[in-house]
Amino acid sequence: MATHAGTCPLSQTRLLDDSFMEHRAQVLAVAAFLDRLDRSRDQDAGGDFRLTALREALHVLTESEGGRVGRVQMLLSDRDVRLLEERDRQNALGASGRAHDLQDGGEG
Amino acid sequence: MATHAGTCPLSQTRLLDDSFMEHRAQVLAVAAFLDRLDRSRDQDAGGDFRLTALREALHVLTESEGGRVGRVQMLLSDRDVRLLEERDRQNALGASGRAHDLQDGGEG
Amino acid sequence: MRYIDLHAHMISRTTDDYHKMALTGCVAVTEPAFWSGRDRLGAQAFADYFDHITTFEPARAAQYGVAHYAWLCLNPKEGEDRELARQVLALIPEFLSRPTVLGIGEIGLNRVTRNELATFLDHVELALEHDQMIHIHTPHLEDKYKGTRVIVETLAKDGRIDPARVMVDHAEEHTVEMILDHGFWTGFTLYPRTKASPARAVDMIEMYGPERLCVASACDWGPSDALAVPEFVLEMRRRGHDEALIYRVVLHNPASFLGQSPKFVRPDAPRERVAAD
Amino acid sequence: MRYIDLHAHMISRTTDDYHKMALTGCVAVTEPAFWSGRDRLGAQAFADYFDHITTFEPARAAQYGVAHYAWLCLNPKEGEDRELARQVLALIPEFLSRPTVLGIGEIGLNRVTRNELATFLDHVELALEHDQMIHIHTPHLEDKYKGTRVIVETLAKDGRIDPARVMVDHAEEHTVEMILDHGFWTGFTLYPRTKASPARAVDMIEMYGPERLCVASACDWGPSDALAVPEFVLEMRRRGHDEALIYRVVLHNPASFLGQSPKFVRPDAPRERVAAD
Repeated sequence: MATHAGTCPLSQTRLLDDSFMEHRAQVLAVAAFLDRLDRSRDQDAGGDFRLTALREALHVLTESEGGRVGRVQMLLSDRDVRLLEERDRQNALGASGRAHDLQDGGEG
Repeated sequence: MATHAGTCPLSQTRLLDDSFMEHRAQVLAVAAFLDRLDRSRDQDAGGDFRLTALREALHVLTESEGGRVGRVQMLLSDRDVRLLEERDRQNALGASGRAHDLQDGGEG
Repeated sequence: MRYIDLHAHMISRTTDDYHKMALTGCVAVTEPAFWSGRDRLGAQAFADYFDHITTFEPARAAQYGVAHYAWLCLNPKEGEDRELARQVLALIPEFLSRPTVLGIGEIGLNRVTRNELATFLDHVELALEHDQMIHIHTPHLEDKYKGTRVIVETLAKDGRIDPARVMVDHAEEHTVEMILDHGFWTGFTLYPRTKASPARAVDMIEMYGPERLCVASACDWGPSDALAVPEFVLEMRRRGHDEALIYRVVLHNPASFLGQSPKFVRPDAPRERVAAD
Repeated sequence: MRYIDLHAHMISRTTDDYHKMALTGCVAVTEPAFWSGRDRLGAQAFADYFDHITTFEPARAAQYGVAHYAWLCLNPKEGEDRELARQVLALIPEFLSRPTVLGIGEIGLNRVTRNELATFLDHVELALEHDQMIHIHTPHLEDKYKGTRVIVETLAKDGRIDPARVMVDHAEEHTVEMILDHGFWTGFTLYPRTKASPARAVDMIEMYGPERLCVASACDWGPSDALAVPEFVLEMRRRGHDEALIYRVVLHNPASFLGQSPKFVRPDAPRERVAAD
């Protein structure tokens, strides 16, 4: 199920020895962020596409199939490759509302 | 379902505006770590309790109930409160093999 | 914002760190005795350490207008060695009278063994005998939950202990409630990767309020940040909390706890204390 | 380890950063033209910017033994304004002959609009007319996938473009394959939070090999790290990769790409090049 199997020279145990603490802290940080959103006085982001994308991305982390980063990246991408007629804003936001309507339809 | 509801003064939208990018990057980092473990030449950590605990913790991130940090912390804890007769090693490792045998049995 | 860093292993830090701490508003640090990174060779090494953190460090800190205080003990990482513990416990009393020593600490548990608990209890007896405040280290990571429970339940059963004179440090989400519920002061250490982050410490203050809660850097020779308390202040401001609440957590609270020692000179004026309470 | 930082907005950084880059082994930086944080007031501001990064920056870098080169363009964030683009495109040619200018860049797309693509294509024409190399910015975050596809597919259709003279930068896991498959050079920018981390860049080198891959800091006025390339080197060593592979990615590869400009003085001796190939 691994993509590019065998391409990391370190053993799994060594990877855990070196990096488990760092990723443990990241998981706690994300858990705290989700709890914080729950505790927010203004529950105004129910339909926020960033939150939707984040929750979908967290599901990818529970999947056993390799290539998770690529799947998370695509969940956080606008997959509609058509040009915008006019610029709506200057900055990217980290996730796309458009992608969820089109799914992979824009890829053709 | 939120625990301590309403205790965060910022709105959800503001929390996303301020911190979405940071947590997006953490999710990508964890995804990359899982992929890296898959790609490792030595697949020697199948039964490693750290990896088991990490995978369980990632499931907590997909739960809708609040109090996720506390649950992740307990997954990453030795819940057997009995004293060790002798010290086995000096350093903590970030997760416990003992906890999984006992589940909450040690809490009484 | 003026602040107190209640837990900083300055022996492991450079003078530049004192400088930056002073620039960011630090008015006082307290340095609990802890592990050097490997086990010390014997009792004399502990005496030398106690001497260092009660002479050289206060002088180094004073150059930047930072007050420096110390807590003394044989630390939990070395507490397994009962014979060494007896020797070190015997030499602590002569240091307790030094002008910057606030109490016994950071005592506690590491891997939560029988010997560690015995050494911990010996230190508690010493503190009671000499009417000293206590600063407690709770174990790291997977050992934190059980170690905190053992410590809190053991002390709570002892009627001689005034929990208002005990700081239980390194609290996290799964231990903060049991510490507060028993009436102890509770510390969050803002230590990257293995303890609480500034964001998570703010979360816990939002959830439990500021009563008996303090934050500290726990900076030492490992990956840590001497400016973690100002980072916490910045995070509190980003999170929309008012200055009075921030002041309470980073200055008033630690000053109130530490001020129980007659040796501690409170950096907050009496008028400020009334306003913060 | 000597290295080249192929993408660094030094106009936004302090001289201390040049100093630290030199101490960590940096021998050359290349500075693509980019956005200042808000839109510039007009064409003259661009001329002033081009002058700055071809006079003041090379001189500042030289104080630390770091060679400084530049790429010129109207950046993608301002590419929506077609009239401004025409004015800026008209003044670029007079700067192309300056001794440290390597080509046109970082051109590309931002929100992936019709006007941005038109401005991008105008820059490509300018590069072809003047036989210049091209450095390409791919969009950030949710716009990266579609923007990279539009850029790569547009250029691949144009028979006049030699992909070996084009660097497509800011690649991530979901865009690296399509860039490599079309024969372009591919860059990973090690920029906290919004681009690739050192660890993820190492992952991609493990998966795709070092051929036509480079890394850079993309340090600018935002949260970024002028020492990101040495951080990458450290991560490569931790991951068990040998020095020859690291050398290849941080020095030989960028030198091979940049060395296609006669103005670029390769910091690697010919003998080293043979060894690395």
